[in-house]
Amino acid sequence: MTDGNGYESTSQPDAATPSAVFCIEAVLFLSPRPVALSTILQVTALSEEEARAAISELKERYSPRYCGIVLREVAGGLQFVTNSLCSALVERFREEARPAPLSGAAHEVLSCVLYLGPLTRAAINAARGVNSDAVVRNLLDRNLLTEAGRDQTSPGAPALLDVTEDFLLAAGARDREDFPTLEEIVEPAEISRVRERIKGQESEHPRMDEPIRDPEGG
Amino acid sequence: MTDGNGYESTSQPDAATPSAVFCIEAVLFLSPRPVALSTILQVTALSEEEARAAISELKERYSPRYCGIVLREVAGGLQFVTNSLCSALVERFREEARPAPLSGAAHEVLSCVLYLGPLTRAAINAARGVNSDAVVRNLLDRNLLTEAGRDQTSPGAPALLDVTEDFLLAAGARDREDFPTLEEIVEPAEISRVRERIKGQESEHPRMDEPIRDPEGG
Amino acid sequence: MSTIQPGGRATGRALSAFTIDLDVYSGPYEGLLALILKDELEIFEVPLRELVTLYRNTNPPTPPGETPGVLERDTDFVDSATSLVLLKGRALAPAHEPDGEEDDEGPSAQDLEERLVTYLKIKRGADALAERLAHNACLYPSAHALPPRPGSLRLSKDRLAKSLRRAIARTAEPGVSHLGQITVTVQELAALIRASLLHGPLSFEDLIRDMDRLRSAVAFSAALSLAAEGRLTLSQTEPFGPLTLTPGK
Repeated sequence: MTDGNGYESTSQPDAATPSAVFCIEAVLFLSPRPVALSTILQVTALSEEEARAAISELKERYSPRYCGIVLREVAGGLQFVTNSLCSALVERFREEARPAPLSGAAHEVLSCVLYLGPLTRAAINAARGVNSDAVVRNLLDRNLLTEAGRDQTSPGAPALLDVTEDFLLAAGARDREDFPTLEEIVEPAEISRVRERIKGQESEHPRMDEPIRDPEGG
Repeated sequence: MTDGNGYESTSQPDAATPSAVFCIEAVLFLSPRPVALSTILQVTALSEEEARAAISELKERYSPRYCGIVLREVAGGLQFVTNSLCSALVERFREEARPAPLSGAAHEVLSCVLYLGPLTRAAINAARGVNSDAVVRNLLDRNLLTEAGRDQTSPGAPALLDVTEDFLLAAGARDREDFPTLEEIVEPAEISRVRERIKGQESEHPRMDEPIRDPEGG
Repeated sequence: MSTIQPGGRATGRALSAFTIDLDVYSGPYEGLLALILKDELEIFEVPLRELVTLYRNTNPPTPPGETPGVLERDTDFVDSATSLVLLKGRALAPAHEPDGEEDDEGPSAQDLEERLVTYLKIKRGADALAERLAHNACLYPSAHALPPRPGSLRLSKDRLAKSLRRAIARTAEPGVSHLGQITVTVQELAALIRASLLHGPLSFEDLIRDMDRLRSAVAFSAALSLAAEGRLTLSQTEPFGPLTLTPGK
């Protein structure tokens, strides 16, 4: 028995081969970040078939219904996290508050880039109708956005911004596709209401200035 | 319900109370050190009886026979560790720490000593044209340079520095000959100029004025 | 600003006593202003309405004339708060994007409709995202990270060779053959400028028309020195535009 670093020398001989499930459990247990299937295959020397079978067994065992530790598929890999039911307890145990959430403006910029992106800064400003440069800078600092290539069709080839792996991790998403579409999120009735309102405005005031909008995403 | 990733809008609200087993699993998962029973009781607000019952259930579930993660009772508390059957795998998965890379100044000092050495500290300063004392100290600490004898021809017989076996190992070289030759790298005229500088340093100016401080520091 | 009366009795509180507690900052109000001015805090993150409410709650209105100093303090606050509104307005104003069609006319109703619908979608997307990020923020990863095994340093032979070349090149004496003899001084050109200014304002371009690069540079330096001494003023109507020297008083 060595120490508190995750090693144990029990009476069982080390030479015995651990099962696929054991191997994946151990690897994920030792990883705060998600582990890609390719890494699992490489480290465990399991076949993809064996690994997949073990993973689906583990998903069942570490499901939010049965366990305080939950296996989730996120940001291109697998990760153990605590069950959301335990969040209050965890914060009490660690004596630390949940980090402050992002501002409304930051959520809007992320939503723009996720759904309409990759986008240039100018395109984000245009979509939101307010200057978002400072918010973008903040999201780049927090590694939730990154520069992914350049828009060669625009003068000066401005950088295109895209969401990052850390963003997927923060959102608990497997990949970019793992989000509901805008059509699923926005009620068609709401869209019609907006269109109607504009038509109404138009008949009263043929010219309208840029509408006032809460920049903080209120 | 969006996916199987723990981001589920299930019927269970977050406010639901997690079971005793969930609580202890989450706490141990978030603590690399053993957690005392008293701490568990305090954080989870469980009664000792409830906690003990949950712990014996967990001991069964996380036993070396059934799981890649093992619950062990160690001095002072409970701790999750990886199953010892997985130790070889764990070692394979374990990443190598990346030692702090060397600065440009350190590379220069090492290359001077390798190609022109063994050299005294004063000769290194002369060869580089900037004060290298701090860099040399750092390289001695890291065992990439060592004192190999003394220059008996100079006043005070200053130490001669040479590269070490660790240096050769880091450079992937069999021996000192296993590098491109000095003539391949530098023009002959340059070589004699530098050798002059070094010699001048040692015979004519045994004490150097405070040379320019190395901008790269170390 | 003094808020202490001759008798020493404290009257209305100075603005320096106004402390705030916001998500982004808590501490003296003046500290907040300093952070914003030093660009250490993004103005767009400061909720101005909350700030004003906080001020009003901490400093309830008093009948006129009852507490000396209050008016000054309130004025100071209004003054700084207005500046913050202005700054925030500027930070949030849409960046100017040259777009011929819209510049004069403003967006057409149809454009506006499309923009608003897109914005509505983004807004709803943002709401969904906020909820999702909040949910995931309370899922904690394993604390059992594996400590890395001690690593070994890797040095590249190629880089060592380049470093040697660099070290040796540094000690070479820099060549000076390309430098000509310097034959002109600032004093000479200052004298020339002062003489020329006797006839009134002077265009810098005219002054250096027949000079070589070195003399032009020295002439500019001389003009700057004379300007610093107040002997002339330099004026330029637009960046990179013609530079005019006018005799000082």
